[in-house]
Amino acid sequence: QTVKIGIITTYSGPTAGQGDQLDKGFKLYLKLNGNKLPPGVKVEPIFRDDTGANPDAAKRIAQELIVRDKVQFLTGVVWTPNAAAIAPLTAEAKVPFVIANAAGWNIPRMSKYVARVSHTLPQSAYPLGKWAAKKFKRVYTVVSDFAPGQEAEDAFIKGFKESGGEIVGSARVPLATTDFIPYMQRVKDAKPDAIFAFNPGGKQATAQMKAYADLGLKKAGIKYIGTGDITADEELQNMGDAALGVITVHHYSAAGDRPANKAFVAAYKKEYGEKMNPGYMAAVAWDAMDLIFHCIREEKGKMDPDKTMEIIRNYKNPDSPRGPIQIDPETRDIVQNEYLREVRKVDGKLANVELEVIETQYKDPWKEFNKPK
Amino acid sequence: MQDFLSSLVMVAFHGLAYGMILYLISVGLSVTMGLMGFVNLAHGVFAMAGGYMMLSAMSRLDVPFPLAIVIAFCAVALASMVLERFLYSRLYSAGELEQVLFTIGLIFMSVAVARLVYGPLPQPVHIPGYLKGQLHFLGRDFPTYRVFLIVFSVSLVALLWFGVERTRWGAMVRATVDYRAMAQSVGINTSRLFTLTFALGSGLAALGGALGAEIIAVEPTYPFEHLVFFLIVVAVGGLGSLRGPFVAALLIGVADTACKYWIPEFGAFFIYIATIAVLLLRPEGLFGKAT
Amino acid sequence: MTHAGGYIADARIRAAEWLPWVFAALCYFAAPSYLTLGSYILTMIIFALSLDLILGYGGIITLGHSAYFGTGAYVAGILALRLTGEPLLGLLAGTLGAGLLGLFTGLVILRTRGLALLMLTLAITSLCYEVANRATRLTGGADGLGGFSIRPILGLFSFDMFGKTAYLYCLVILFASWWLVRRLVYSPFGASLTGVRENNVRMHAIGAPVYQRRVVAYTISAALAGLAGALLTQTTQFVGLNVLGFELSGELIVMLVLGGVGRIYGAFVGPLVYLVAQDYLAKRFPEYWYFGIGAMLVLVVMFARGGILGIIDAGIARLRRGS
Amino acid sequence: MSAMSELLRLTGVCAGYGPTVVLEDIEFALAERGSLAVLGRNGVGKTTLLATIMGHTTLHGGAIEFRGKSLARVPVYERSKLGMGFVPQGRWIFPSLTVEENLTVAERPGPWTLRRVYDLFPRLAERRSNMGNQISGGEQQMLAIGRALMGNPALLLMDEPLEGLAPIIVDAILAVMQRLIREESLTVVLVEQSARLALEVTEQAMVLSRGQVVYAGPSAGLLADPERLSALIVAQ
Amino acid sequence: MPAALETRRLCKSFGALMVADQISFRLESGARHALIGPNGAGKTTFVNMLTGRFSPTSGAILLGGEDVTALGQLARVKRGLARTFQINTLFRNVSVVDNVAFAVAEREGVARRMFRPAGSYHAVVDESMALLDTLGLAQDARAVVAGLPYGKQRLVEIAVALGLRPRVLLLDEPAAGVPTSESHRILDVLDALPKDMSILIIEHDMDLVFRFAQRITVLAQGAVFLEGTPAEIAADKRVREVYLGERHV
Ligand SMILES: Nc1ncnc2c1ncn2[C@@H]1O[C@H](COP(=O)(O)OP(=O)(O)OP(=O)(O)O)[C@@H](O)[C@H]1O
Ligand SMILES: Nc1ncnc2c1ncn2[C@@H]1O[C@H](COP(=O)(O)OP(=O)(O)OP(=O)(O)O)[C@@H](O)[C@H]1O
Ligand SMILES: [Mg+2]
Ligand SMILES: [Mg+2]
Repeated sequence: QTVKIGIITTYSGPTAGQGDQLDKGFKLYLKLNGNKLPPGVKVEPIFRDDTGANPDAAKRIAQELIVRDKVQFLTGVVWTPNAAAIAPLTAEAKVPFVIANAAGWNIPRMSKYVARVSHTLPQSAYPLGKWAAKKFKRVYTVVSDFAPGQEAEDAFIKGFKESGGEIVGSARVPLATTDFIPYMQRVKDAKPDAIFAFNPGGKQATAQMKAYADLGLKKAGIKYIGTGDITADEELQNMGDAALGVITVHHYSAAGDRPANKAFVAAYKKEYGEKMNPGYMAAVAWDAMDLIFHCIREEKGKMDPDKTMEIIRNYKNPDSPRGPIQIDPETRDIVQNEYLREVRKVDGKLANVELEVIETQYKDPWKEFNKPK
Repeated sequence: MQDFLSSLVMVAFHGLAYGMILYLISVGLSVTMGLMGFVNLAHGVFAMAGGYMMLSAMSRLDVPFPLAIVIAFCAVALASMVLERFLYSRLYSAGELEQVLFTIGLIFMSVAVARLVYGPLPQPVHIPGYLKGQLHFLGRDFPTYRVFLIVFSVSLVALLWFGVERTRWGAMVRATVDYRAMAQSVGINTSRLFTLTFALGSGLAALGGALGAEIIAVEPTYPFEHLVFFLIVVAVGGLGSLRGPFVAALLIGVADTACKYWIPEFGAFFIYIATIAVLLLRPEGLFGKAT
Repeated sequence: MTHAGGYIADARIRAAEWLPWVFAALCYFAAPSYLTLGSYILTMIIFALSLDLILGYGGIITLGHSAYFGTGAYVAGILALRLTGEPLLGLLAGTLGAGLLGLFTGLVILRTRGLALLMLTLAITSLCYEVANRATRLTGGADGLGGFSIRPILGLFSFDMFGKTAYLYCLVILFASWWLVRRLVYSPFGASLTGVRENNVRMHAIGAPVYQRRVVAYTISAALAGLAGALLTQTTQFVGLNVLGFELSGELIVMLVLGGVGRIYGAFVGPLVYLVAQDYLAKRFPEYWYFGIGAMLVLVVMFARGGILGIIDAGIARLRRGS
Repeated sequence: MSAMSELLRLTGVCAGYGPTVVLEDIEFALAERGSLAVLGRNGVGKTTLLATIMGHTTLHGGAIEFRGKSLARVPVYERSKLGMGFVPQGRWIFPSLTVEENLTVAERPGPWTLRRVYDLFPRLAERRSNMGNQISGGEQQMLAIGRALMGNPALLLMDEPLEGLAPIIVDAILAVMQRLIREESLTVVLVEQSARLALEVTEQAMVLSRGQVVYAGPSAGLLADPERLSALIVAQ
Repeated sequence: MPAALETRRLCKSFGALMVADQISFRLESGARHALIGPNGAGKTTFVNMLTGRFSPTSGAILLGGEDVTALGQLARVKRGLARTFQINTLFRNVSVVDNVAFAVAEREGVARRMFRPAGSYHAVVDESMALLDTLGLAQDARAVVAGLPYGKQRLVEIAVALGLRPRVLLLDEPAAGVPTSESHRILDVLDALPKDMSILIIEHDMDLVFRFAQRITVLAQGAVFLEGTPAEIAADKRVREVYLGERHV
């Protein structure tokens, strides 16, 4: 009995770094747990490259995986538009689709066969907004100008304003920007108490952090806060000391001191090198694969899509690297803890140290606000 | 008013610094594409190589920053000579479409190689302590590294101007592009001239890639991602001129910064609208020669 | 086998020209699980044909043809989402929309040539991209535009998951496009495009309205690109921002030049070879397939001028000389 | 003709473009201070002959010697440095260089300087900062000749250098040419459409037909026998 | 009767350089007129203004009595004005017959047609072939222009202009690059042109000029220096000084 898993991530193009995180998480899981299956059941992963935010390619690949390779699972997908293009297909073909990143809040609604183990942006930005209102009066928001940025901005502002904060300005930065200086200068001139940032991580995160430092915003007493993307673990070491003291809310940190996470990080470093830190996407990919394996074990390798979805809807893992997680049976979206973190030095290296659990077993708030009529 | 003035100063400064980075990286392209007439879309490959060379030299060999820059320049210039001899030189007489195909092929290959060697993530840059922090003058803070970039680029443009535009060398390259056979007939060793010129262009790209690494992250897809900007600088500046790209980079840098600062909603549109406007009014670019 | 028009060219369809169609039909039966890739290739062939018209015959180098492809794609998508999922209407709307954009932009930019024109096309695409990114309400922005369905073609053939209908649909549209482009190339208009490409100064001197010819050609080409875009929307039932990206334009040029420029069938061979190679390599080496594609391009340029068809020509010529 | 003063010798030269052979078995020798007129109808290979001496074509057989040294492996630019100057048919003025740059780019030390070229062609001095393609056809021709002179050649290869020039300029150039041959030991190979003109100013003449030499001998002989001349040239 | 072509006080300068200085000139209909003058006198520039390639700084151009100064090249061609170029300006990678057919097709207004194959416009093809035949180029009709010897290319240059069936033909050094022994071919061609076609020829080949022209205008430094019959020009001392030199004509 062989169960085929179609894995679609981004291996080439400017966002290959993010696909790489997913890839590493998947492969690590497969390497360590690939044999923990009922006797006679094997798993065959098929890795495919969608080259970035390229929905038609993603859809084509998914279609081929379904039609030609006859996969029983689809997973991966960094990009929301790619996931959105694939989702209708999964309904038609009845192939469970476990999203390991694409965070557009609306995706799971598109098909009954979609479940998501990653996150949505409101899930971290909204509680951060509520928290920030307790600490700061005036906040400036700077987000990347694409859908996730807009979602993060909306959610943060909603949370922040509801709790009495004042937004002194908002800027949206084109996605291709390498130089954040003009935007950060604007922030500096507005003299807010804090700046809320969202960017797609990677070099954008570093560039914004550098601009924050170079312009002396920190010296001017402007606090830097945001979703976990701005201090993603895989990129954090590139940012230098400028990042110290940055506050973020997110569902995963490589510095988390849960035993499950320690084991995960240790395994990751062993596999990919001492210098490598798993980012949140690697952790999610790990969980996604765990979920799939869970299903395979439950069904003993004889996969039935509807049964699989049933299992997925009731999936709970008290011991994921990011703490306890579960799938919300109603929305098929993730329920997880959100942590308040601060960048500090641990053993001479920068780390997102978890300060507190800001929300426990937290659902995506946005679906609550936008309930289908 | 005070506020406005001080933001004016900051916009001018940051715009200048940003423009200088654009210039540093693009000036090499105005040598290979502008002077030599080779549609070298793979220009970014040499810039990327320069960045990687510098970073490797610093992190693996513990070479100090200035030396690492020199190494990057020399290594890339040398490597590009080999490439020129074996590959590029065969395509001077080919059509521009063939050159496009070839250089895109080169980009593809180099992207894969860079990924294999350095992985998909951007490389961390550690500039030396004396270039970190801020310089304080005019009652304002100016990031030291950007001040350094400005000074460096201005010296470079002066050097290039006297070294290239004012000597017979530039004329010889242009003559070779016009009529290669005739250029040889007046005693120009065209293949050696082109090899050296190409090496200079690539070396300059490497210099730009290395010095700009702090601001424009070095990663495998670098040659693709910034191509549009290099092309814009060269086209707006005007082919065949070395001052053109300088002025163009400067204008683009300052105007782009100003636009992002004052009307951030249009941040993404500005550069394209400006390009369209300039090229409609002056198709040959700001400093290009009308033909 | 070049297809240059002109007044002494033989415009009759040669036997070999039926080969692609036979091949395409064979593929339908021989490789049923590759039909989605097949549809995509057919779509890109239409797109490449549209580029060949202005690049190969008109001598206009553009890095911005995706502006029209993308416009066609979005028009078809928005139409399907808001008004009707009728496919032929969608194709028509996409074609017209892109043609109009082609006309307006062409009127503005075609007064220039060379690098300036290249950069103008590039800037226009980038602008369109940013506009689409911003106009979230209409286009869905970076999340893409989905959630629409396309009605059965002529009310008879509905799109299936295996891509059978889509493949045949694309094939029929490609056939129509090919026929059109071929007529155009061999027509006096096509000949005069050659004249514009060959010698602009002389063309003016014989009283040809050069600018007007270029605009007309550009508009037709843009409309054809829009048709391809609309086709992509309908066969994938989703539109992403990447259809407007300059990367797509670049890839298109690569495909066309790889096949061979200014010879109609270069637009067939190029996308086929490029996309099949990409599909194969990306499967084998998801991280490094770029290298293989790059090496292929470099080798083709090194060993022949005129792309793959140029190599074939050279080979045939050698055989003839040998015998 | 002593071997000492021999400047150029072609023996059994076959040459052409790529695989196609245009010239067959060309033989001639030219002494220092010599002058040779090359005549023939359109397309017989006159241009190809000059291009072959300069090194622009593919040499399929035979030998070219310059000052007794074989040129077989000498690249074009070295030939220029050895003392060969070239005025190509069609002028090949560098359009992206100014008039003055067109001259200086070819400059090599010797009696010919920018000054002297400007003295010879005052029009060029007036147009010194025009681009190469912004001057009249005749001015381009002057520039092509001036450019060749700037290299201070010992052997001047001129392919229809008088085309498009006003008669008075033609006279001036021919006079200068003859003076140079006499006084500065220049050697000239001249391709010229007007056979009479060419024969008047040269010592030797050669008539080509379909890539082969059909006449080689003193110019005066042909000049005196117009009948024979037209028979030679028209014969194809 | 209005002149076929006339200019009134035509001026043109490139920057500080005055290339046309108040040129008032008449080309009578059916005339065989030559324009000569030193290199750089402004002859080509004058032709370029007549055809509309350059616009004059001031002055007026009249074609058959109609002021065409403000019209573009296209409109002037439509009114029967055609030219050849001093330096070959042909469709080099195209067959000889296509070179001519492009012009014929433009004249006939078929060049914008998009559906029928070009080859099916037999009138265009036949006319082009016939034209080539009269110029002795019939054998080369299918050859690509770039492969022809220069002299033949000069003839193609003329053929393309004739393909427009002009009423006024401007020839810029048609014999340049053609051996003297063969320039009679060009002369024959010109002689055979319809008598009502008005022709202005620029040439430095004095044999040709004096055999062909009925009137000659001498241009020097952008201004009309002298105009007269060939005999008058040949006899004029100043013309010898600035242009002809001591050559016998
Ligand atoms: N680049 C080339 N490639 C191939 N064949 C050529 C090339 N140039 C010229 N030929 C051919 O070589 C032959 C000789 O041409 P060449 O130009 O030497 O003649 P020519 O005597 O100089 O004629 P003209 O009087 O027209 O200048 C001609 O048949 C011509 O078609
Ligand atoms: N684009 C230009 N810019 C500046 N000067 C120019 C330009 N074109 C031509 N000239 C100058 O204008 C003058 C007239 O040129 P034109 O070509 O009309 O001369 P011409 O009488 O045809 O000479 P020729 O007999 O040599 O062909 C020349 O001196 C030339 O240098
Ligand atoms: Mg010749
Ligand atoms: Mg002239």
